[in-house]
Amino acid sequence: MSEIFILCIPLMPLLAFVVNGLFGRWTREVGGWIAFGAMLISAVISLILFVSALLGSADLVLPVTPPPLWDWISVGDLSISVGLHFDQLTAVMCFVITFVGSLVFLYSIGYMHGDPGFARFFTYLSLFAFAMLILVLADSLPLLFVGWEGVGLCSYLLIGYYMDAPGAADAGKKAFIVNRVGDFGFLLAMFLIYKYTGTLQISEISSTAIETFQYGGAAITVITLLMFLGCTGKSAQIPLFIWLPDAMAGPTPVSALIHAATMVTAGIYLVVRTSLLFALAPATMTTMAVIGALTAFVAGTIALTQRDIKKVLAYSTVSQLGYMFLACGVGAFSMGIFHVMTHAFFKGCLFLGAGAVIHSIGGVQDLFQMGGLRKHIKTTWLTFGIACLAIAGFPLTAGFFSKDEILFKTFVDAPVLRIGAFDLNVNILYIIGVITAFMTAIYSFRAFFLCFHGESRLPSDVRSHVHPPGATMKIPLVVLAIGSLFIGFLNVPHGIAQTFGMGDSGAVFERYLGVVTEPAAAVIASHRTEHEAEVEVASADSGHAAAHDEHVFEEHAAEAPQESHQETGDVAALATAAAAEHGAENGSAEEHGSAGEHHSVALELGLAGFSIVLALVGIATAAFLFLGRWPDASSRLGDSPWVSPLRQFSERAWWWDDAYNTVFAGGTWMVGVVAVWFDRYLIDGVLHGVARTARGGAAIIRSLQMGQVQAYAMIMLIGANILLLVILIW
Amino acid sequence: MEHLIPYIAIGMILVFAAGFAVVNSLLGTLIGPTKDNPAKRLAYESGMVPTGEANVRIPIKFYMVGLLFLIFDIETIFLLAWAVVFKGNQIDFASGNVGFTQTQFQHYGFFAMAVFIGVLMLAEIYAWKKGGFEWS
Amino acid sequence: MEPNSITLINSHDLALVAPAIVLGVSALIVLLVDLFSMKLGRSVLPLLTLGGLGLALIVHVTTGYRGAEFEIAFDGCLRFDRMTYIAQIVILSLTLFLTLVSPLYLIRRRIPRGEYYVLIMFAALAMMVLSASNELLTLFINLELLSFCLYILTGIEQGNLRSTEAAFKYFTIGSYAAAFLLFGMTMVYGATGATHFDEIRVILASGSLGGALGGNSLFLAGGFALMLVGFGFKLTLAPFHMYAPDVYAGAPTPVAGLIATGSKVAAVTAFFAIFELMIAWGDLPAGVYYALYGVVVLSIIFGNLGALVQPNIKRLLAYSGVSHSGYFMIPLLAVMTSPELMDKAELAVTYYLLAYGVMTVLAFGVATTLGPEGERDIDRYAGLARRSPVLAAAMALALLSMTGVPITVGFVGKFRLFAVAVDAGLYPLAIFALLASVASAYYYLRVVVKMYMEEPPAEAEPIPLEGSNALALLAGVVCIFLFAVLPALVV
Amino acid sequence: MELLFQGNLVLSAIIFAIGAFGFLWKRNAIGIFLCIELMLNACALAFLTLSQAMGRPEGVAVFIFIISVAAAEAGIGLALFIKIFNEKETIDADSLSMLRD
Repeated sequence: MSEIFILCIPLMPLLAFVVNGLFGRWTREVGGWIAFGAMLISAVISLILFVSALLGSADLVLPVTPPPLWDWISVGDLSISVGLHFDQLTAVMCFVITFVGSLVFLYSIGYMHGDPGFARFFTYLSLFAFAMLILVLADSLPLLFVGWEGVGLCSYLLIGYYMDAPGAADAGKKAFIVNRVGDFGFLLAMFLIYKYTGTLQISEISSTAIETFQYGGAAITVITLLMFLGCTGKSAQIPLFIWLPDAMAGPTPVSALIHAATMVTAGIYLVVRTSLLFALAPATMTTMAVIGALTAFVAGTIALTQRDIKKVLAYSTVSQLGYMFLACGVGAFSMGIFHVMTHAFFKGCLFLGAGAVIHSIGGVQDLFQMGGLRKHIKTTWLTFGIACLAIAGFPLTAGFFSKDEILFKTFVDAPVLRIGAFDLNVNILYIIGVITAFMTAIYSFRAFFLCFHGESRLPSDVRSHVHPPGATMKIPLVVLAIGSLFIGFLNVPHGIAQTFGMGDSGAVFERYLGVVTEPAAAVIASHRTEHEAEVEVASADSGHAAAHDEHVFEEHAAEAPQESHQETGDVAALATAAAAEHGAENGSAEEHGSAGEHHSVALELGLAGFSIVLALVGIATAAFLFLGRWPDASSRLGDSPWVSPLRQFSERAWWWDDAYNTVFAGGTWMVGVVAVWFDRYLIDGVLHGVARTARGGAAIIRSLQMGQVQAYAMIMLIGANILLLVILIW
Repeated sequence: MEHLIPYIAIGMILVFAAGFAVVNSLLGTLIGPTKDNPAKRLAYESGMVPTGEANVRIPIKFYMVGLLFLIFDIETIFLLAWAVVFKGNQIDFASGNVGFTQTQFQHYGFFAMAVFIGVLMLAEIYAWKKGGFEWS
Repeated sequence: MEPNSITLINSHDLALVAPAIVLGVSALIVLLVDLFSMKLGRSVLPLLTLGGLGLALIVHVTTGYRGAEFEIAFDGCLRFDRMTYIAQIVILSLTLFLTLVSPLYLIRRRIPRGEYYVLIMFAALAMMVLSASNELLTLFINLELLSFCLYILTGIEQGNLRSTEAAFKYFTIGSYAAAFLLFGMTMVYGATGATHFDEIRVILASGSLGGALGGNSLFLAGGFALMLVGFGFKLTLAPFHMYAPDVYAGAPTPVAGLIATGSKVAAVTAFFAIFELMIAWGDLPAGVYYALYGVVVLSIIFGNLGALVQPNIKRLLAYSGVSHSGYFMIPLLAVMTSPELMDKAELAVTYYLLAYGVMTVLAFGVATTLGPEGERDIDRYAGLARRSPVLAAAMALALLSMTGVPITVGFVGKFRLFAVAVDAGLYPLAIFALLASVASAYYYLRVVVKMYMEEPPAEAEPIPLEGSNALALLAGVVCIFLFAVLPALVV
Repeated sequence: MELLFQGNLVLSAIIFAIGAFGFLWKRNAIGIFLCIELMLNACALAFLTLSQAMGRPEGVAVFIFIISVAAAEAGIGLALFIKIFNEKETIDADSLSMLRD
């Protein structure tokens, strides 16, 4: 029975797509309701399935795999069928996609009201939902890739939706092409996986992976790095994150659904779906963690100085995606997905709120032209504020639970980074994560205060015409805000749960998703403890450098006088013992648990407290900078480049710029500038360099095309002679 | 070397022809008087004064006819090859190596050539209807 | 040949070439109708052509190849296998498609319709037989028949200098390349003493070349090289592709479509037979592999770079065809390194024949339907989505398929081509081809962006769509999806 | 015979080369076309020679077809040149370079 329901989930948006695509000319505004209705049905089904999966209902035995629909590609021993696979991970993703999706659809009915391309918009949106659901439901990599490219295509179509907007078409194209670079990695990884395992069914890959690939071997490292390249494209990580901020040219509901809640998380989904492969490649895991942390940090600094409210949110999304990859990189796959879920709620709410703001003030997106909107749009103010609290990690909101847990896992499990010969013993990833968390609080509340508080800096003609959003726009905001407040309780960390008398009822989500991530976690755990023990041994036996090879390790284990109790060779026992010893030596953490099962409550509480303090300080900083009354700074107007277009506004608008120049003159501001510079000149520069080379080549090729027959014949003859020479000489 | 015997005659003719031409022109230049005058340099020494350029443009009509001639002419090469084997006299029908009789072979040959000629006829009709044979 | 196996003609052979006979007869009928009928008859011509092509297709599907490994006809001159069978269906369908979209174009451009349809059918006939050729002479004659039809079709437009120039270029370069091909055949004949592929294959496999030139294997290798040059022309492989952009740009659009698709499909099939000969030869010089490798890489580079900044849509499609030809050859390289992949490579190439044919012909079909506007600069496509959503959608789909976006035939096709390369361990080539196809998104998307995200020119009006054109385009669109979702329908 | 065989092949190769290079140098369309004919006929000669040398009949058949193909090619070529001349008043190959990048 559940199989039919599962088939219905992607089928409903497809139906809406077909109806709107074929009859869009006649359905018009009704088309939006059709699309919403279809999405709502999917959402209800997904919600029921998710909840029953979460509660472990006996009626639902996961994973559910409906019989394959048909054979898609079958050549020789390669046989790919179109089949779906529904397990705990899929249930979460389906729930997020359909739930947030239906809210965004509802919101769009109000937002897009009166737009000439109304039906077209909902056609694309339904197609997107379908492709995204295929992506998460696919049971084979090629089918997943179909969804993967499908969402990219829809994203491209929707970014370029406003034909008249300057740069919309370019932004769309940029997004598509950058994503193609990522797809290249994904495709190549797929070919290699097929080459090594002989199958492309995800379940079969996972079941054969451990026998096929050697832990840390070159093959698996290359495969996972290529897959990760695909993920950096889709999920906007360094070095391919440049498309996402530009993608904000699309309509705001699109930004909320595609560029915040769902599509950009496809990369994390892929990593978690193939987590076993990643677990087998420690080098990739480290790369992923480092890239994730760096992206989180860089995007966070850029978000601090952006003026466009959607750009702030876009960079914030990039930053939060970085957290998710950081989580995956340190082996906390379920926490990555949990952050996907909470992020979908609060970032969706932020984007929709920003959309409501933009909608109500007639298209203004510049934060410096807003201010004081609290009085006009109360609901939006409230929901936006709640979402800001969530993203900043205010205690007991969704963001607090997910981000704090990621930071905790990073603190405990972060890989030791090696630079050259020596290890970085400082947990640099955790430090970066914490700094980013602090910045998150600042930039989100900066946007919040600039937008809703203080004096109104709106143009006078707009100020009198602020129209609050309608019911279709308010309901999604409220629902998402409620979600942002409470969804975090799905995964109360153990320590907190125990402290507050909830016993073992904490970490519900982690246990729920554990079924999917278990194999990967097991691999990581066994090898991590092995490695730690090995390091111990190596340090004990000071004559030897750190040994990597298992055999070497065993020799050392036998030799080392302190480790005499490990002669059994049982890796597990060895691991635990070594871990315990390691923990004791460190002193700071009493038990350095491998799978994070028995960590210290005190440590967890301490870190949580630290996070809370950081969030509060961040909010306070934002309030101090952007909420307070500052002396008139008109004398310092002079040199800022954006003065002239803002001249018609009141003098008070200027000291935001001043604040920047004084407060951020030092570190952060510089970092932000450097990051923007990096983005603009280095990344774009590389791209442009490639483009220039290509254009140069094209010019040469075109100059060969002189139009004269004999020139062509000459080239042919030369070619023929070279061909003959090559063949005859070789 | 005996394969070359048939070619000896050809070789002799070649040598003889070349020798004849060379000897005669040599004789002419050696024996004849060499008095040069402008009239001798004209294209025609018959007294007609040439007019216009040497590169006379041949009207397109000539090309058209030439083309049609070329194409239809070349098809006779197939007729020739066909005619040589048409009767089937070279084939040993009695040996049992072939799955047909001489009559069948001839009928088949006739039919095949009829198709060939028929298609050629159509082409000719086409050229005719399109005015390819009209001189104007 | 065994004794008793000599027969004059039999129903088995005739059944296999029945579609070609149907095509030939209907071409002659069209010719006569055009000659002897007055005004009334002219409008019947397309219908007659469609009827002939349709009948040939029906005959082909019903009486043709019956799923055996292969069938031989006419004393081994023709060989029908799975690849030929599908290539012939593709050829007939492509011709049918182009016939459907061209009537209005012909009237607008004042192209003599009788000759046009007759030549189109003869070209289709030549392609059909070419793709089944199993003997050097048969291959050469049909290649030349095909070329002649296309030469005339290219220059069929009266008083259009571009068309005439294109025909001139096509004719001279084509004949030049044909001479190379023929000279290559000479060497192969001289080395092996046979013209039937089946015989040649046996001789090559035996290791002792029996011919007058058999003493020195360089002649055979050189022969294959020169044949590669000749086919390089037909397949627009770099550096033998130079004529393609000019010819496509000058030729009437449906003719350019036929040159780009049908003739390439037939030539790939024929070349595959030659290729099977090559790899049957145990002492094949390694140079052949490197030469082919170089040609493939060069084609992909030239095709993609040439298309990068190309303002003319037909030239863009020509360059894109060059890179696709490069992709076509990738499985052949894979087979050369690991012969056990032969079956897979054949399937991949066969599928790509269909994929390439469908998506390219669809693009040309849209350009034909647009008429004079469709064959110039890409700028003319600005805002096409507003003027004619159907045309824009079809064009966008064709281009996205060429880019290799999933659920289009282009994706499945490239996927299978590259999978063979990876299977054979040709990682650098696979990576290079993948990168190139990633980069190709840039110039294909340029057109899509123009159509969907820019305003149409001020004076532009909505474009009416003829019934037959709409039907053909719809069929093309359906094919792009259908064969991507259910590739099992093909192979 | 051996001498004749090798000589003929060398001759055909030379003729082919003359055609192939002549194609590049000739400016007049008819000249270009003649070079193509040279190349084709070189092939025909080689086929005949090989056929004789090996005592196999295929070469002769190929020869006949090459002749007729060459004739057909001549037909098309000349018709095309007439068309070019009618439209352009010249058949200089260099003047036909309107289609280019």
